[in-house]
Amino acid sequence: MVRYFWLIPLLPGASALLLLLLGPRLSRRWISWQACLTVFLSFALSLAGFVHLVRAGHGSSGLAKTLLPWIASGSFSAAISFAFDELAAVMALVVTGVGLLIHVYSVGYMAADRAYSRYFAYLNLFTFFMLVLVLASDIVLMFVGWEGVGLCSYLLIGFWFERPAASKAGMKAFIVNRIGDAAFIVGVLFLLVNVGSSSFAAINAAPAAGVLGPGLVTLVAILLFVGATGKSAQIPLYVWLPDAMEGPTPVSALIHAATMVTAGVYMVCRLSGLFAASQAASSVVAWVGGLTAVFAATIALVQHDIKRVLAYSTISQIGYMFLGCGVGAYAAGMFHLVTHAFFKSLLFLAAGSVIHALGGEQDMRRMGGLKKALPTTFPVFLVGALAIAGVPFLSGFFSKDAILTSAFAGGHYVLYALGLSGAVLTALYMFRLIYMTFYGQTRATHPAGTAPHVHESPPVMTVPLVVLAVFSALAGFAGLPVLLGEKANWIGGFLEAVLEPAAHHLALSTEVGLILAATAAALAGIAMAFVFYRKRPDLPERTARSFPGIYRLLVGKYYVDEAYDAVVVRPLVRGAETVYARFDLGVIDGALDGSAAAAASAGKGLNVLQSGLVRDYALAFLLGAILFLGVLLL
Amino acid sequence: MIPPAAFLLLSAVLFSLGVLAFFVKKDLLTQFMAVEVMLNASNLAFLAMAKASGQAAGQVIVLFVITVAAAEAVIGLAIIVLIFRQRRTIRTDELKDLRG
Amino acid sequence: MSAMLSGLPLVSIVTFLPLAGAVLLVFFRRGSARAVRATALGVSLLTFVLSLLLFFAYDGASGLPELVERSSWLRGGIDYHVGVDGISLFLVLLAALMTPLALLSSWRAVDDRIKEFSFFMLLLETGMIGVFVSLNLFLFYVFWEAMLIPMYFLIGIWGGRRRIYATTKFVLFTMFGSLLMLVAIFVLQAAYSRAMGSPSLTIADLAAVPLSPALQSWLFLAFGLAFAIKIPLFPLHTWLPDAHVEAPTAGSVLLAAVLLKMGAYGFLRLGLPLFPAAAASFAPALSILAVVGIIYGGLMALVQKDMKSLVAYSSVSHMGLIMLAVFSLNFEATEGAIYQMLNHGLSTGALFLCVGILYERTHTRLIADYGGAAARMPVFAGLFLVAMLSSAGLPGLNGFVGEFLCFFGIFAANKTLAVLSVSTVVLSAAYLLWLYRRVMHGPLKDPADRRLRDLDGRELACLVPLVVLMLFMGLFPGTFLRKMDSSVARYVESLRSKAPVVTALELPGRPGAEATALAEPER
Amino acid sequence: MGFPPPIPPSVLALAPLLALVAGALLVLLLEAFLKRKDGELPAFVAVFALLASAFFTVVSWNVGNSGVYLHGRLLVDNLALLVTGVLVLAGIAVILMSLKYAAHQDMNLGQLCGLLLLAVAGAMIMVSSSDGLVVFLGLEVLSVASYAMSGLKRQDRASSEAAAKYFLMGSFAGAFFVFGLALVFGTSGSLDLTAGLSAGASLSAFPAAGAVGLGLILTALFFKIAVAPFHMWAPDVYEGAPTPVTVFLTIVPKAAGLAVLLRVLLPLLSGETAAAAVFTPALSVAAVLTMFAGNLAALRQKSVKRMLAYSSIAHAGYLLVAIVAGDAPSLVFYLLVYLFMNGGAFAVLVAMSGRGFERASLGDFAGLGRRHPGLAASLSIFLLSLAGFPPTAGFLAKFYVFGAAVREGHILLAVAAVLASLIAVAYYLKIIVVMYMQDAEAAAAFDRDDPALFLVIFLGLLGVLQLGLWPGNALSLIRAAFNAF
Repeated sequence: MVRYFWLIPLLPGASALLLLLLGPRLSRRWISWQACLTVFLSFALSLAGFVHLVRAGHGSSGLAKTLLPWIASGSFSAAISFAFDELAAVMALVVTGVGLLIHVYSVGYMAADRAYSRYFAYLNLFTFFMLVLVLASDIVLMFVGWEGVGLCSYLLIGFWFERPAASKAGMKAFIVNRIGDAAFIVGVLFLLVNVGSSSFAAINAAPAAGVLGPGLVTLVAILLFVGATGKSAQIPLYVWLPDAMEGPTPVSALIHAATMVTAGVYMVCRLSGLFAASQAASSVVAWVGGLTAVFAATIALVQHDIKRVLAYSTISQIGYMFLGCGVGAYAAGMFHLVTHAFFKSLLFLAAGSVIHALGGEQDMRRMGGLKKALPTTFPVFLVGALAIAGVPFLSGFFSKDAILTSAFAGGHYVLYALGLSGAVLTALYMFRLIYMTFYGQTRATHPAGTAPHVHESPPVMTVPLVVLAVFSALAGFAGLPVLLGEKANWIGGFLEAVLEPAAHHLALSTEVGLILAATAAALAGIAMAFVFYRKRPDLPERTARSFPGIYRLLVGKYYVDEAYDAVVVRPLVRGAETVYARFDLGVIDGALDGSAAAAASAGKGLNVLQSGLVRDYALAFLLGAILFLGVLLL
Repeated sequence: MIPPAAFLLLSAVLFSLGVLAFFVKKDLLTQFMAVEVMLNASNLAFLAMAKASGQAAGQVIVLFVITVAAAEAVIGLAIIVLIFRQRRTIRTDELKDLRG
Repeated sequence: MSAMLSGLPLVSIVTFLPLAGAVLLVFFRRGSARAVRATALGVSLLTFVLSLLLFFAYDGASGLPELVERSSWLRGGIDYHVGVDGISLFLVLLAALMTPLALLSSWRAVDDRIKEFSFFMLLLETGMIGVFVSLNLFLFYVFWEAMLIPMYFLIGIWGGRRRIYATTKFVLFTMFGSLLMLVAIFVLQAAYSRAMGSPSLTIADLAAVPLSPALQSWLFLAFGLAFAIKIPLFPLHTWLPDAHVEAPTAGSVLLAAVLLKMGAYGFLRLGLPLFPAAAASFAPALSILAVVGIIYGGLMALVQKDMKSLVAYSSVSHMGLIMLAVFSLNFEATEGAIYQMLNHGLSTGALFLCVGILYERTHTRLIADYGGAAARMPVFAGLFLVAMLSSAGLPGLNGFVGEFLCFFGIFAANKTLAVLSVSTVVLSAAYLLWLYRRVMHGPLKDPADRRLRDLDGRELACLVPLVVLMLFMGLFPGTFLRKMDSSVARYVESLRSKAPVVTALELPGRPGAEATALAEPER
Repeated sequence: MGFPPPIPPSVLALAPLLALVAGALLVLLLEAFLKRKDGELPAFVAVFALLASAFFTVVSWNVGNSGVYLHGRLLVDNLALLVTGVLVLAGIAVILMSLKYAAHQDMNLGQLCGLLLLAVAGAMIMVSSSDGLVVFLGLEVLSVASYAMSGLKRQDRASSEAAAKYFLMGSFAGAFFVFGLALVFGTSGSLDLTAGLSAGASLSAFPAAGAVGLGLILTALFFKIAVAPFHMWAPDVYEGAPTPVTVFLTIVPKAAGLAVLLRVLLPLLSGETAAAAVFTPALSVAAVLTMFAGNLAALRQKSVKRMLAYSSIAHAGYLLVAIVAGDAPSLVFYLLVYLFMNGGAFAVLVAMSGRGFERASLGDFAGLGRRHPGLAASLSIFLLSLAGFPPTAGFLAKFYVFGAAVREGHILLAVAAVLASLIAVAYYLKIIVVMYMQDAEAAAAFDRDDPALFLVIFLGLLGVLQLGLWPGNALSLIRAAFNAF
C-alpha cells in the first residue's frame, strides 16, 4: 500500500478532472461522495505512509517515485517525481486530514449553492495541487503545486464571481502572489544555474558542498522567501489575504488558514539546509515573521468582520511560524503550522457555522448572545480560541511556546519580546471576538425587523467541528517542552531526520520562566478582553476617542492598501495610458502616418508641377538637358 | 575662307534662337516653326561639317532631315487643324485639360 | 514509417495541397457556400493529417533537414529545395493545425464571398508552410512575400471598420522590411558567386561565404529589420494591434499563431546562421529592445479597451521574450524559444478564437461592453480560462515549459535581462486576469441579453483540441523537445564555431561546465 | 526550322521591316478604297503583317542571320531581333484590343492599323542600326505615326490635346537629336553612334562639341523613354491617347529607345573608363528621379489610366537601372514582362470601356470584385505583378534587374529602387482596395463579347504567371542571345 503513496495527490486530481468534465451531469449526492472519498483515500494513504516512516524510525530515507521525466533540455532537467519523507508526511496528513473534514463540512455548508459540482471540483483540484507541492522532490515541480494552489485560491475566492468584490479579491490574490512568484522564479533560476540541479537534496547540500557561495546563498534564500511572503501573506505582500475572505468560509478555512498560506513555511522548512546556511537570510525571515505577527495582530484588534479578524490572526500566526524558522527552530515552526491548521480551521469553520446561523451575517457588531443559540458551535469555538490564545495545555500553547523559547534561546531577545506582545494581542482580539459574538445581548438586526431565526448547523457541519476541536486541544502533546524529557518533543525528533535541528538548549529554570511568561501573556490578554468587552463595554469607544490617531490608523489597516494603490497600481496604469496615447499612437504611429503623408504631399507637389502647359514641360526638358550636358562637360 | 567653326557657331546660335522662340511664342503653329528653325540650324551644321570633312554623307543627311521635317509638318498641321476645329484656338496654353 | 513514405514528396504535398484546394475552389459555383466551406475545411484537414506524417517521418537523429526535395529551378543558384528539420517541423505542424481551426471558426462569422475567403485562407496556408520548409533563400523570399497577398485580402475584405488602413499599413510596413532584405539577398548572392565562383542561394551554402565584418553587419541589419518587423520587435510593433483589431477572427488567429513566428524563425534560420558574428555583436542591443518589448507590451496590454488589441499587445510582450531567448544564443534558450513559439501559437490562437466567439454573439470587442458572461457561458468560461492561463505561463500547461526554458537560457546568458524578463510573469497575469474579470465576472451586463449562449459543437471543436494540446504539451514536452534537440544543438554549435563572441557572451552567466556536469545524472 | 533560307541574308535581314511596311501600305489602301469603314479586314491584314514580320524575325534568329547589311546602315544582332520580337508582340496586342474599342470610340480602325504598322516599323528601324541617321529616321517614323495615333479619337478633346502636346514636344526633342547628331558627325566624322566614343574611350579624348552632341542625342532618347525630367509630356499623352494607343506608347517607344540607349552606352559603361565615371552617376540620378517622380506623382491620382501612366514612367526608371548595370539580359526580360503586365492592365481598362464612354476613374472600379470577379482578379494579378509581388513575373523581372545592379556594385541605386517600388505598392493596392473592399454605388454593365480583347488578357495572365514561375526557356533564350555582349 505504501508503495502507491504517489497516488496521494493523483486521487483528488482525478476526481477534480472528472467533476470539471461532467460535473453538472452528476447528482449532488454522487459529487459529495466522490469528492470526500478521494480525499479520504489520500488521507488513508498518507496515514499509512506516516506509520511506515514512524516504524522505519530514523535513517529511513523515506519513499520516492519518479512518475515521468518532465522537462529536459540541455543542462536543464526537471522530473515529475514525488518523495514522501517525514516533513512531507506531516504536511500531507494535515492537508488530507483537515482537507477531508472541510470537504465534509462543505457538503453541508454549500448544500444550497448552484455551482455545487464546480465548488467540489475546485476543492479537489486544490487538494491535488497542494499535495503536489508537498510531495514534490524537485523545486520546479513544487512550483507547479505552488502556482496551482494559487490558481485554485483565485478560483475559490472568486467562486461567487457575480459579486464584483469576490472576483476583485480573487484577482488581487493571484496577482500579488505572482509578484512573489516572480522573485521565487529568479531564486530558482539562480539555483538551477549554479547548483545545476533542481532536486531538494542537491539544493540543501549545495551550501555545504560550496557550490553556492555564501553571498549567493543569502540572495537565493531571500528571493525564495519573497515568494513565501506572497504565498503566506507576510509583510509586504499580505494584503491579499483579508480580501480573500470573500470566498466561501470552508475555503477560507482550508486554503487561507490551514494549508495553502502555510506553504511558504513548508517551503522554507523544505529548504532548511539552504536557509540555515545563511545567517542574514534567516534573520530576515525571523524579523519579517516577528513584525508581521504583531502588525497583523494590532489590525485584528479593531476589525468588525468576524472572518477578517480571523484572517489577520492567520497572518499573525504564520508570522510566528516564520519567526520560528528564522531563529532556526524549523521543527517548532512546522509544529505551530500543524496546531495552527487545527485550531484556525476550527475557528473558521465555527465562524462559518455562526455566519450560516445568522443567514450570512459577518459583522460582529450585529451578533452577540449566540452562546445559547449555538450549543455546539460555541464550545468548540471557545476551545479554538483558548488554543490560539496559548492557554496552557492546549495545542497552541505548546507550539507557540516552542517558538518563543527557541527565539529566546537563540539570543533574539527583541524578537522574543515581539512574539510575547503578539501573544498578548492574540488573546485579546480572540476573546474580543468571543465576547462580541457569543456574549451580551443579541445585536442582530434583520431586514424584516424581527430577530433572525438562529439555528445550529446540521451535524455534517458540526461533527467536523468537534473533531477539529479535539485535535486543537490535544495536538500539543505531540511536542511537549524538552524540560519534560528528551523524548518529550516527539514531533521535533520525528522531523529532525529532514530539518536542521534547533541549535541551542536552555537551562531548566529559564525554560520554566519562559513558559510562565507565555501563560501570563495569554491570561493577560484574555483578562483585558474581559474588561473591555464584557465588564465595561463603553471602554473601547473611550480608548478609541483618547487615541484617535492610532485608532484611525488601525481601522484603516495602516492604509497599506491605499499606499500600494497610490504608489504602485495607479501610477503604473496611468503611466501606461499616457505612454500608449503619447508614444505608441503619438510618436510611432505618428512617424508612420507622417511618412505616408509626406510621400502623398510630395506627390501633390509633383502634380502641381505637372501644370498641363507645354511650356513648362519644355522648360523642364531644357533644364534637364543643360544639367545633363553640364555633367558631361565637367 | 571662313573656318567651319564659324558655321558651327552660327548654327548653334540659330538653334538657340529656335529654342528661345519655342518658349516665347504662344501658339502651336509658330512654336512648330521654331522647331523648324532648330532643325535647319542642324542642317547648317551638317553642311558645314560635310564641307569641312569633305564627306558627301553630310549633305545627304540634310535632304533626309528636310523630308522628315516635311512629314512632321503634315501631321503637325493636321493636328493643329483638329485642335482648331475643337477649340477655335491654337493657343498652346489652352491645352491644359490634361494635367496634375 | 519513413520507409513507407520514401519516394513520396511529402513536404511538397503538404505545402501545395492547400494551393491545389484553392485552385479547385475557383471552379465552384458561387452560392454553393456549404460545398465551398466543406471542401476548404476538408483540404486543410487532410493537409494537417499529412503534416502529422511529417512528424512521424522526421527522425531527427542528424539534426540536418530531412525529407529533402531538390530540383534546379532557375539559373543563379535558384533551386526548388525544401525539407524540414527540428526547427521548422513543428512550425509546419502549427500552421497546418491552425488553418482548419481558423476555417472552422469562421464558419458562421464569414458569410460574404465565402469562396474568395476560403481561397485566400488556403493560399495563406501554402504561403506559411512554404516559408518554413524552404531551404533556398529565393524560395524563402518568394513564399515570405507571396504570403502577404492573401493576408492583405483577408484583412481588407472581411475586416472591421478601419480595415483598409490596417491592411495597407500591414502590407507596406512588412514590405518595407522585406524589400531591404531583398537587396541584402542580392549582395549575399553576389558575394557568394564572387567568393565561390558559382552562384548559389542554398541557405546552407550561403553560411559559408566569408564576409567582411562591416558588410556582415549591414546584411544582418537588413535581414534583421525584416524579421523584427514581422515579430514584431519594439518599436516596430504598431502595425500589429491595428491588423489584429481589424482582421476577421480567422485572420487574427493565423496572424498571431503563425505569421508572427516567421520573424523569429527568420532569425533562427537565416539571421543568425548566415551572420553569426554580426548577430552576436548586435545581440545585446536587440536583447534590450526585446526586454523593453516584454515590459512595454505588457503595460500597453494593461490599458487596452479593445479585447483584440489587448491580446495583440500581449503578443508583443510574449514575442519579446522569444526574441530575448533567441538572442541568448544558447541551447536551452533556443529550444525554449522554439517551444514558446508553439505555445504562443496555441494560446494566442485560442484567445483570438475566444474573442471571436464573444464577438459573434454581441458584435462588440470593447471590454466595457461585457460583464458576467461566465454566468451564461460556463463551458466557454472554462476553456477561455485555460487558454488564458496557458498564455500566462501557469505551470502544468504548455506556456510554463517554454517560458521557463526561455528564462533558464536567458538567465544563463545575462542575469539582468533575465530578471527583467521575469516581470512578464506578473504583467501577463495582471492584464489577462483583469480582462477575464471585466469580461466574464461580475454581474451580467444586461440580464435581458439572450445572445450570450454557451458554445455549440462547432466552437467546441475549435477550442477543445487547442486546450487538450496545451495540457499535453505542458505535461509531455519531451515528445517535442527530443525531435528538436539535434537540430538545435547543431545550430548552436555552428554559431559557437563561427562567432567566438557567442560563447563569450553565453558563458559568464553560469559556470557552464560544472553546471552541465552536475546536470548530467539527472538526464 | 533548319531549312536553308531561300532568300539572301540581306533581304532576310530586311524582311521583317518590309513585311510591316507592305502591310501598312496595304492597310492604308484598303482603308482608302474600302466601302465599309467599320470592317475588321484591315486589322486582320495588319495582324498578318505583324505575324509575317515575326516569322521572318524568328527565321533570321534561327539561321543566325546577324550581321551588318546595306553598307553598315542595317545592323541585325540578337538585341535587335529580341526587341523586334517584343515590338511585334506589342503591336499584335494593341490591334487585338482595339477591334471593339475602335468601333465603340468611333476611331478609324484602318488608320490605326496602318499607323501602328508604320510606328512598329520605325521602332524596328531604330533598334536595328547603330547609324545615327538611320536611328533618327526610325525615330521620326515612330514619332510621326505616334502623334497621329494619339489623336485618332477625333471627337475627343483629350485625344487631340494629347496629340498636340506629343507632337510639339516630340518635334522639339527630335530637333535636339538632329543637332546632336550634327555635332557628333562633325567631331567624329562618322554617323555611327557607337564609333564616336568607341569602347573604353574617355570623354576627354572626345572633343567637347562631340560630348555635347552625344548628350543632345541622349536627351532625345530620354524623352522617348520618358526619363525624368524629360518625362513630363508622358502622363498627359498617355492619359489623353486612346487606351490601346496608350499601351503602344508605354511599351514600343520605350523598348526602342532603351535598345538604342543600350547600344550607345554599353561600350561606355563597361569598365572603369572615364566615360563610365561620368555616365554611371548621371544615369543613376536620372533613374532615381524617374522612379520617384513616377511613383510619387501616381499616389494621389483619381484616374486609373493616369495612375498607370505614371507607373509606366516609374518602370522606365527601373529599366534605366538595368542600363546602369549594363545588363542587357535583365533589360530585355523586364521589357518582355512589362509588355505582358502593363498590356494586361491596360487591356482590362479597355474592357471597362463601352460604346462611347471609358471608365478609368477609381470610382468606376468600385465593387468590380463582386460584379466581374474574373476581370477584377486579372487586373489584381497584373497590378501585383507591376508592384513586384512574387510569384508573378514582375517580381522576377525586378529580381534580375536590381540583382544585376547590386552585382555591379550599385547597391544604393538598388536600395532606392526598392524603396520606390514600395511607394508604388501603395497605389497599386489602392486600386485593389477599390475593387474588392469598397462596394459599387452603380453597377456598371458592359458587353463582354470581345473575344480578341479577352484573348489578350488571357495571354497577359499566362505570360505574367508563366514568366513568374517557369521563365526558364525565355531566360535561357535571352541569355543565349547576349553571350555576345
